[in-house]
Amino acid sequence: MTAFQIILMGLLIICAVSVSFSKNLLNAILIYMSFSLVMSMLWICLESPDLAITEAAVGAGITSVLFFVTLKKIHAIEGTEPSKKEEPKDE
Amino acid sequence: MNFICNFPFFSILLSLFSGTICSVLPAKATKVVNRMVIVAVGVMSAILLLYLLSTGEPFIYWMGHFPAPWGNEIRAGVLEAGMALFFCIIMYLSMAGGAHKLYGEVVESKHSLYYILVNLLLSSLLALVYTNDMFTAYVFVEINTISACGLIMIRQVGRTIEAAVRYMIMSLLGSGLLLFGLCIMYDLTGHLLMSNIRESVALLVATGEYQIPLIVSVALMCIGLCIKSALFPFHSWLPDAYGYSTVSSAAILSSLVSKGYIFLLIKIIYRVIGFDIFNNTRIIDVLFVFGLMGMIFGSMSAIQENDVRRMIAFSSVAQIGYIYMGFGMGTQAGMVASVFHILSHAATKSLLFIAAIGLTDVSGGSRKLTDLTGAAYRSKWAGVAFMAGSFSMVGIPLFSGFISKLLFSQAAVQVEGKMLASLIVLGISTVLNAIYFMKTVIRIYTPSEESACPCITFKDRKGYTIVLICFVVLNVILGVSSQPVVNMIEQGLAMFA
Amino acid sequence: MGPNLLANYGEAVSAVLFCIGFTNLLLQTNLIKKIIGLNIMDSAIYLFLAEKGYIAGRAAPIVVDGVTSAEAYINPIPSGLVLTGIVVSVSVTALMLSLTIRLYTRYHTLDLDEISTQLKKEGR
Amino acid sequence: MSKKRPASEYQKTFAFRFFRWLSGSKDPYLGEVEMHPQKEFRADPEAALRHEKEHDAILDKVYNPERNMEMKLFHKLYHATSIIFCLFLIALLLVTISWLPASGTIERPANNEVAERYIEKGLEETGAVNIVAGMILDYRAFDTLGESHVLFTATITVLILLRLNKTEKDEAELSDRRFEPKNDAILQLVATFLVPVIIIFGIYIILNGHLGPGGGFSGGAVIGAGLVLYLNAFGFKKTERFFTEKTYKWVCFFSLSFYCLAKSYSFYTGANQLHSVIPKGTPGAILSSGLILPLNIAVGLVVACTIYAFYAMFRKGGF
Repeated sequence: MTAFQIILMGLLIICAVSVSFSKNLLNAILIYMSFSLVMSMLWICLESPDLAITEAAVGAGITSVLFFVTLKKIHAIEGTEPSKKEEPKDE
Repeated sequence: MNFICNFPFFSILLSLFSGTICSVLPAKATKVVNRMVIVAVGVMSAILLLYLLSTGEPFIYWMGHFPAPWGNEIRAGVLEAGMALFFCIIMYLSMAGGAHKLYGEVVESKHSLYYILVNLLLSSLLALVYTNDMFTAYVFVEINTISACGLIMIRQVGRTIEAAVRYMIMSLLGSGLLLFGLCIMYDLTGHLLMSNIRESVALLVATGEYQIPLIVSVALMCIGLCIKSALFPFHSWLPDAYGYSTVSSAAILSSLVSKGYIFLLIKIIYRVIGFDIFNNTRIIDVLFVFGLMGMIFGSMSAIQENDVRRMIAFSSVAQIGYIYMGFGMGTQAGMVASVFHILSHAATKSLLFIAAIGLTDVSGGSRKLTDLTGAAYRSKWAGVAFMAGSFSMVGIPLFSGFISKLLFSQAAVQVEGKMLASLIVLGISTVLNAIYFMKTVIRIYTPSEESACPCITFKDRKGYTIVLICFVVLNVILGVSSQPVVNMIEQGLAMFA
Repeated sequence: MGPNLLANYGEAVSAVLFCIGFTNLLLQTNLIKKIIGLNIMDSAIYLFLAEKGYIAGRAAPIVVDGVTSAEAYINPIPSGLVLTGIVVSVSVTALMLSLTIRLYTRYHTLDLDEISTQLKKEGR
Repeated sequence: MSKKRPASEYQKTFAFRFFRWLSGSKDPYLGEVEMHPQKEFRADPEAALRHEKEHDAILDKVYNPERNMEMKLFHKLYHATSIIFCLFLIALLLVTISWLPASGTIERPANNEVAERYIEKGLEETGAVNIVAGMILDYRAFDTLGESHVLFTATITVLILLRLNKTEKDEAELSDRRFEPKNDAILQLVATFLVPVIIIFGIYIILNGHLGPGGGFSGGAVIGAGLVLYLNAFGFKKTERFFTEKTYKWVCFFSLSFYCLAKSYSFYTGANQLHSVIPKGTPGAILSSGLILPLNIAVGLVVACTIYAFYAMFRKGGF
């Protein structure tokens, strides 16, 4: 059991480091999704199923969906044309 | 179990519940509900304070059916009730003072959202004041952070959103470190309630095991709370956050939000670790040095500022340096001086913010100091209030600033190692304060003819002027009859452990 | 160096993750990367807290066929605290992302330093 | 006694000249300093334009990160100190962790009488089979009350930021409505089968919060995810039939106020040692463990509506 936990924790560190060095935003978010999936697996190994369900539903589900919507709104994903909308200058 | 003992629980639940109710009420009603809730909580805290002064010892209030280490609990003493009452007074006056500007700067549909955030901020402040459980304190610190961020960005101008982002990043760093320190403390003691943690910490210090994790956990918690209350090296987010937000949120943020975190730090010093154990760790010297540097560099950058509200924001960095210098002295008198300075700074700072907005209204809305010349002639009451606030900041007798500087010097004299440093820096920072505050007072009182701006008299803005008068009166009361307040603080700190 | 660093390998990994998230939050210029760093930092703290409650060889704290002796289950307090913490991280992430959208529509960049230079230029 | 002197003689005395200079009425430089007459200033347009261009050029040069030495130096310094600070933090934390009690062992301060009572008396005192749910919603209910208000505060702040008022809303709606519904058959087919299953699974997690793992937060998140999938597949028009801003406002209001009132009832009765009339029920049955089931339903509704509101706010700035 501890070997499996050590592998999962190794995966966590690899995901965290690769997120900080990835150039493309989309890759960063996909790696972050895998990070939180590995984290929910780790919760199961630590005998707390409550956290596993919540982390899976909230970490991989909602946070990543919000990240993707933000990227769409920020036109970071290719193919979505940036609409130039100038807000009035503030003071 | 006297009925009055329910008041802390009632005030927290009332402000939380009013936040929920305001989400469905129309805009006009939310303003009334907000004012009523603040008044109701203020009255309850006043009655509780009188009751506690009469009985003389704090009481524990179980939150649920189970006793201390299992269930949650609130603990109310003289200091907590006094702080809650003072916070309600300041919040009511700040909301009333900034109300007229709220209509100018905030979109009509978002007023009710603003009042919901103010209610939730009040409930988190009350919970921070009353709670006796560390993780509840962390949850309400999060509510405090998010609603304060909402208060900063309510004005929807490019600058406020950038200020809100910087504020959030620094605050989340702070609460991350606070939670990390909390987890280590939980691992060492097995409890989450403050009084039980103190017994286990005393046991640990006596047996001498886990010394390093104990000191690191206390250090992490202190650094986290210092970042959140904008002590000197971590204050980069403060001038933008206070400088560009609407008036009432600037007043509330500068006087109440950072004080909530400082009050939690006082709780950690007294109730989680114990006053004497905290003195033996070298952390108080670090706080002392950071406080001294904050006092000098905060005032220095305020002198270079030419935007009147950013100048006042930088001066609150210096005042927070005063408070941490008081903690750093490590004596009871130092703590009493710091707690009194929390009260006097809260009263003076919101007075200055609200008076400054009166001056900028009459000088064409520009906040540059050069345009403010003669503003005091155009709006007399704001000029008088700003002068009173500056005198209190500089420490001229009859105002509360003088009393806190007096208490700080009295406390400094008793500490033989740190006396010289604190007295010298106290003098230097008073001179620096005098430079930039008197410069502004002189500027608003130099007559200038050619400005075509309107003159605002008492009749134009009755509510605003009454609020200014109340603030000046509050300041003078704190300055003149400060002895009962100091006795109350000493009594509160004595029963605080 | 204390005796049980290797015994606490879980906490050591969470400390390393905490510092990676901390570095991302401080060093990354892109706002989205900062928010991901923030999430990594929070998950690391919750891993650190959950490791506290784990006791080898005991089952999850759900009472199975009436056995309520303390030796059968792990310590339930940390999982309760982490459950609260996860929801705090979600709400903070949603807030930071909406701030990022508003900043992008206003300044068309995600880089905080660029935004502050634009602000300084505008500030004239 | 000094006799009065005539005005002309007094004007020559030193005292008169000093006080006149002090009151500033006589300018000492007037007439002494050689000044040629001032030219009347006529602003010619192109000079002003040139000044403007120079001003912008200077500004760009000053704020251009590549050429501005001070900014570059600051960035290097900032990165260097941050990396050093983080390495120091890693070392500090690893040293503290090495001194902490070994994880997974039994004799550690955390396994004290607090945890034992939660496990041993948890079932009979709260009636919840899932001890963690019992602990969250009954022993330490004040944290979870604060918790759902953290979520509520975050929703309010997102509303402040992203909700478009009437004029902008129509324009933004147009831009988003143009893309929907994309009517791609695969997503709609998958959604018709998947969404009901997800929602039933979410309801199962909420209702069995006190019996098995899960509870209000995770069940609400699952239902929220199901609603988001439905919105993506069938577009805003379909979802606005049953989920508008009004339903969101009232659902959040009722569940949060029920949560507040139920918990304040149990706090009040607990603090004043009154007997609370809520039955504990037989452990293991659905309708057992007193308030925990209705509280789980309330929290589940709040979390589901909040997550759907976040998504709708981010996507369209409104409902």
